[in-house]
Amino acid sequence: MELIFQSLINGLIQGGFFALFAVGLVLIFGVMGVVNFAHGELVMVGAYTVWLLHAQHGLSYFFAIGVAVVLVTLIGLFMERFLFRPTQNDPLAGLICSIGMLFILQVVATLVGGEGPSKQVPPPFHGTWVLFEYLRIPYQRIFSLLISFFALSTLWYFLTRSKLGWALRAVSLDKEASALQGININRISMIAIGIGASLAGLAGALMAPLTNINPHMGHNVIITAFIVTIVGGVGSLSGAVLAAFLYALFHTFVTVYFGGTIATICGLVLMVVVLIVKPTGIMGTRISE
Amino acid sequence: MPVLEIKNVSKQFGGLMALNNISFQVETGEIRGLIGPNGAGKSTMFKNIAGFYATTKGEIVYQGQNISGHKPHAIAEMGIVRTFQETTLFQELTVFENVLVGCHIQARSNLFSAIFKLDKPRQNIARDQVLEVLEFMGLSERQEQLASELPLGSQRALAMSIALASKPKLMLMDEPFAGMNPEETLHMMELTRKVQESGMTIILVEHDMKAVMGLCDYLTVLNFGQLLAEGTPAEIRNNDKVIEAYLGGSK
Amino acid sequence: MKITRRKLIRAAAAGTAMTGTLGLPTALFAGQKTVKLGMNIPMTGDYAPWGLPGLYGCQIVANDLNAAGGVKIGGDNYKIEIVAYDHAYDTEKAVQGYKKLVLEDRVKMVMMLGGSTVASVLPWARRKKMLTTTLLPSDITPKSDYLIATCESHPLYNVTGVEWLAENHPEAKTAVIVTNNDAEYGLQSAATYKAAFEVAGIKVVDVNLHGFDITDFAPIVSSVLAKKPDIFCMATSFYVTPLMEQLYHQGFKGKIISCTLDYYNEIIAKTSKDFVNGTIFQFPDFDDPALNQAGVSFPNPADFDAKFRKAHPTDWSAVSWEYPAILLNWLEGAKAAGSVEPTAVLSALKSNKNPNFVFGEGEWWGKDLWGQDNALVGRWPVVVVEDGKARIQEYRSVSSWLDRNKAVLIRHMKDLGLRTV
Amino acid sequence: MNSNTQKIVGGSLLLAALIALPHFLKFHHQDLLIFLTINVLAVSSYRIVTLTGEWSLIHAVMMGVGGYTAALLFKYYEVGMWVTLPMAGILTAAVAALLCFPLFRTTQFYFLIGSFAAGEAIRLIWIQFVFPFGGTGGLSGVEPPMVGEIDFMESIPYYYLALSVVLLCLFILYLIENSRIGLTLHAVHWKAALAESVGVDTWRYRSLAFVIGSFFVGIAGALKVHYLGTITPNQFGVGFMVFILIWVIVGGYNKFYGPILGAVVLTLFDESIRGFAEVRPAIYGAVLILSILFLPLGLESIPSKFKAWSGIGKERDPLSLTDK
Repeated sequence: MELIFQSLINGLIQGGFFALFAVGLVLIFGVMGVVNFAHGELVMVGAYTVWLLHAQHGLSYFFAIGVAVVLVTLIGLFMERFLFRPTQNDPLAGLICSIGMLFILQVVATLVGGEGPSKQVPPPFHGTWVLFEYLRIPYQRIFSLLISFFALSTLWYFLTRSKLGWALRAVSLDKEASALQGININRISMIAIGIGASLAGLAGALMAPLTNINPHMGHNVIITAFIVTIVGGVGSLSGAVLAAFLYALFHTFVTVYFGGTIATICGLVLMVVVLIVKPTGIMGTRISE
Repeated sequence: MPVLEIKNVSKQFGGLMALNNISFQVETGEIRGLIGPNGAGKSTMFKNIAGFYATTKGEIVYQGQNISGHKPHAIAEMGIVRTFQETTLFQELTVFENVLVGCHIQARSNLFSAIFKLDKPRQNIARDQVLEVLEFMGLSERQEQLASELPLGSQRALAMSIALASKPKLMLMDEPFAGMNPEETLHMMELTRKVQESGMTIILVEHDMKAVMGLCDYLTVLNFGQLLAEGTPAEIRNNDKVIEAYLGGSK
Repeated sequence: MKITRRKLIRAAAAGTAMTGTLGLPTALFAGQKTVKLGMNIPMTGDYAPWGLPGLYGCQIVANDLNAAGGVKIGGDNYKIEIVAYDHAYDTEKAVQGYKKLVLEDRVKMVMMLGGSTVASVLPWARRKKMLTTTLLPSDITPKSDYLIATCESHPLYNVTGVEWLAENHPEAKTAVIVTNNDAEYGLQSAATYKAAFEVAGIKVVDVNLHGFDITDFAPIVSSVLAKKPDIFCMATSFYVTPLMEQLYHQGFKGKIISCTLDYYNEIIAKTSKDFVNGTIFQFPDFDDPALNQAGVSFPNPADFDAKFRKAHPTDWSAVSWEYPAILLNWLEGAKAAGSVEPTAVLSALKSNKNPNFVFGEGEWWGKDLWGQDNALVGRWPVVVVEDGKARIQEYRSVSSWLDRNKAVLIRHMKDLGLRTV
Repeated sequence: MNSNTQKIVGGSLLLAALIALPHFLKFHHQDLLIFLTINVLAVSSYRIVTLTGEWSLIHAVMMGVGGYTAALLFKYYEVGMWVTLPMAGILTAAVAALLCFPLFRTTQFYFLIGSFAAGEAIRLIWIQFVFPFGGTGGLSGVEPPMVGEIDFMESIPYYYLALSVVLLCLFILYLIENSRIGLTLHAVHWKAALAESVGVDTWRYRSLAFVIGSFFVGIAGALKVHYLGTITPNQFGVGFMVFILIWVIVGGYNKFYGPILGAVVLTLFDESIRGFAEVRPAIYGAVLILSILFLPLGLESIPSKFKAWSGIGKERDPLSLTDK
């Protein structure tokens, strides 16, 4: 029983991270039609920034988070302007460019951090909130969960309540019709990747004190993000958030009872099944060609 | 005996009824025009017949066999072939190769014979057939040109050649005259008639009323997914309901 | 620091010889011969932490030996040259690197990390009669005549920690084991721990084998702690830090035992000194006074430790001294053989029934488990963190444990599907 | 001059060069040559999959399926390379055929992601099930054959063996591409709906291309494992898949020899920047991006670009069906 509660909490916290980076991936794909393979590396850059500024140079954790978000956003904007925009008529070219970017970001991380072991960031929030003897949540995780909720609600508010958010959703539904209505597609693409990248940077910054930081950490992130995206529905942001939490809980429980690799295999198989049975995902409505 | 019978066919997209309980028959050897204002459901009807859409309700009976729900390639094998609304060709291939692809049903081969070239006799027959079709459609001189380099009129002729190469019994032509100048239209009408004379049944969707009236033996008029009227061009021209629909629809 | 390191890698990867003679007049070495020793190791990628620090360590040892005028082998004076090839833990590159070192650079020994990269060069070791070393004795097969494991007895040394734990904390009766599920590192270690616990009368209540795709250890730790164990055992060296962190957060109060506790200062920073204190593992710091005891064959460990940390402040790990220890073993064999030729060195090493092991006298072992007595085992230190510093508690004999309990070990190896003879 | 004679002379010269090549190389470069030869088969077989316009991300894993098949057959049934080689192809093709049912219900982006997921799942199965796949450490002890006096463990004999197998496979792939089937595959790529309207079963042809590609990459996997002696799941991960993609795209995927050109040039390039150790992937990444942005048709398009620029005249490579 305690184990179930503890796993529930663990799953929810994971879900927050999953949602942060999956939403970004969905947004970028929805608006620009590009599968950003370097999305995991954006998370990695966020984590490295916190390691470098906070753990190595002793700057404030909050300041480091801010820099991570800004830096990753800038990288995202760079990718949009110089990689995805010139190749916008060929989704495959965009994907390949993002793979190229992935290599470059990994090497930059290696150069910054060296070839040594995985980097560690001491948690800024020490201590654990003990509910019962076997139900404990480290303050660091509570902080991360709160921030992810806050970021996701802000995004939701922006998308549903602002004119720009409306335009963004319009573009992801129908690019051509939106262009005809006078929406500046390039500007919307910039905003989409800006939001997507900043969320990825935030996810990385929040994960930094909780995980092994190394140049290759993006690999697991992107697999998770793909699964969440497909299960949630490629065009659907709310689907992605829902799928992120569901998948996190699923993965946590399968990990507890059957082991981590089995959990990932199950996730991948689940994804293939969803692709076949309902390619639009659990919440998606768009009909694929 | 009718070659094609549409029996109470309906097609629904979400809440929208694109075709509502439509029935008509097409006789062997005729040129049938399928007309109606924008959004009447003509193209949807075509896609249903050719298997690109699955019918929601009703039957499409071809030569006595219900074909609704079959895949497009299976329907093509039975002898129904369609051309596309916009010029749809293999732009990257030459005229000759385009038509060669059209011979798929007769000339396809399996892996083994493809590797060991056992299908050579069959491929040679296909080649001859391609030359024949090109000759027939007046494209012989252009056979080495890339499809994308052809003028519009020849591109339409090529689209028809691809369809012809599969030796269909029934050809569905989706707006074959769209965007053509009067001269090209006339040439295309001639070709269409020539194809009909070779024993083919043709159904065409077209907006160019002049061409439709001049070419078709019989017309079926759709409006808002409903069957509005049927008759010879002369009858349709004087049908009040049709006139009203056209005036109301397109002003 | 970073720049020098990068230059080093570049130089090493380009196959440039790196010797300790830099800055010394070459005339001093007139008439001196050079013996090349190869390192075919990962210097980039995920596995670099198990290769690169070893290269640094060997360079320090070779520099010292060369600076002292070289080494005398069979009447000749040799200087030692380390030639390194980066295989990035890729089997294709490992084969290429091996051939380059053996056939082109003409090295007299190839030091490797272990696992699949060693397996892929074994046929060539046999064919070219090339002395090859590994840090994983489990790479030894009945046919691997030229492969020896003279330093790290992974995972056999784990038994000493468990023995010590059982003697000093008899109240701890149950244990859980967590490790990554690979046959090269994790499973070997898990089987050894299971055997050691069984012999010590400690009940293993859960074994959790996880993959390399884990990003969050919270669920794993929750699931094993639900069994309420007295001992938490980490048989892996890959994920010690995040596991320790989770143990800390989930309030584990029992004993912790692990193969390695590399970079334990970072773990203390993530948790607390009090929490890490008392953790039992197997790899001493080399400034540990207990290493100056009689019997330890590594020359002047404290000096080595200081030199290493000065040149590479953040890179000290278990392998920092293991590759150098192998180099020193080789030197002993070469001196005994009076030759640097691989076969001569090998037979000199093997014919010595009790050669010097890094922590004292050792014996050749392995036939019962892997088919050949090509692993050197001896006594091994039990290390415990005291007041935030790793300190050797005592040395215990791996060989005597094996003499008594090898049947148990073999059974547990078989249980986990591992190769035995 | 007769173009056929030209082809024969050119081909013979190339063959002679390929045969002579290893004798001029250092030992470890001979190994590189063997791996390159095998990788050429990997990219060429990938090309046939992409002919229908579907980019799969499972090709590297399919190579692993071939490799594991050969290794398992060798280890557990003690059959030699002459059996494992064709069996690797057949079994990989069979696995591919099974995967067609789910995967080809999707196209484009969905297929890309679906194939990626299926591939990762297979790879994780190799990792998870230590018996029989050996886990992360994989399998070892697979040997090349001995034929009389010829010892295929040595690089040069094995190179000739691999070269013969690869050339034979390339020849078959070339025949397929230039047959009726190849034409249909092109047609499916360019206008699937039009192809369907004249009776082409696009699902069947997409699957066919995938199965053929998998067959040949399975053989490539077996060739690799017999030379290396070991096989691990990580050899066939996303990393290697990305390399295949890079080779194909940088080489150019519009012509048969484009991917081969890409593999050869980039392997040479990679070896030449070995000295840069850890920054190598970044150089690779930059080359990839630059080639997408400035040379979208790949290296193979350089000659025709040059010709167009120098005014020799426009050139198009006609499908050989119209040659006669």
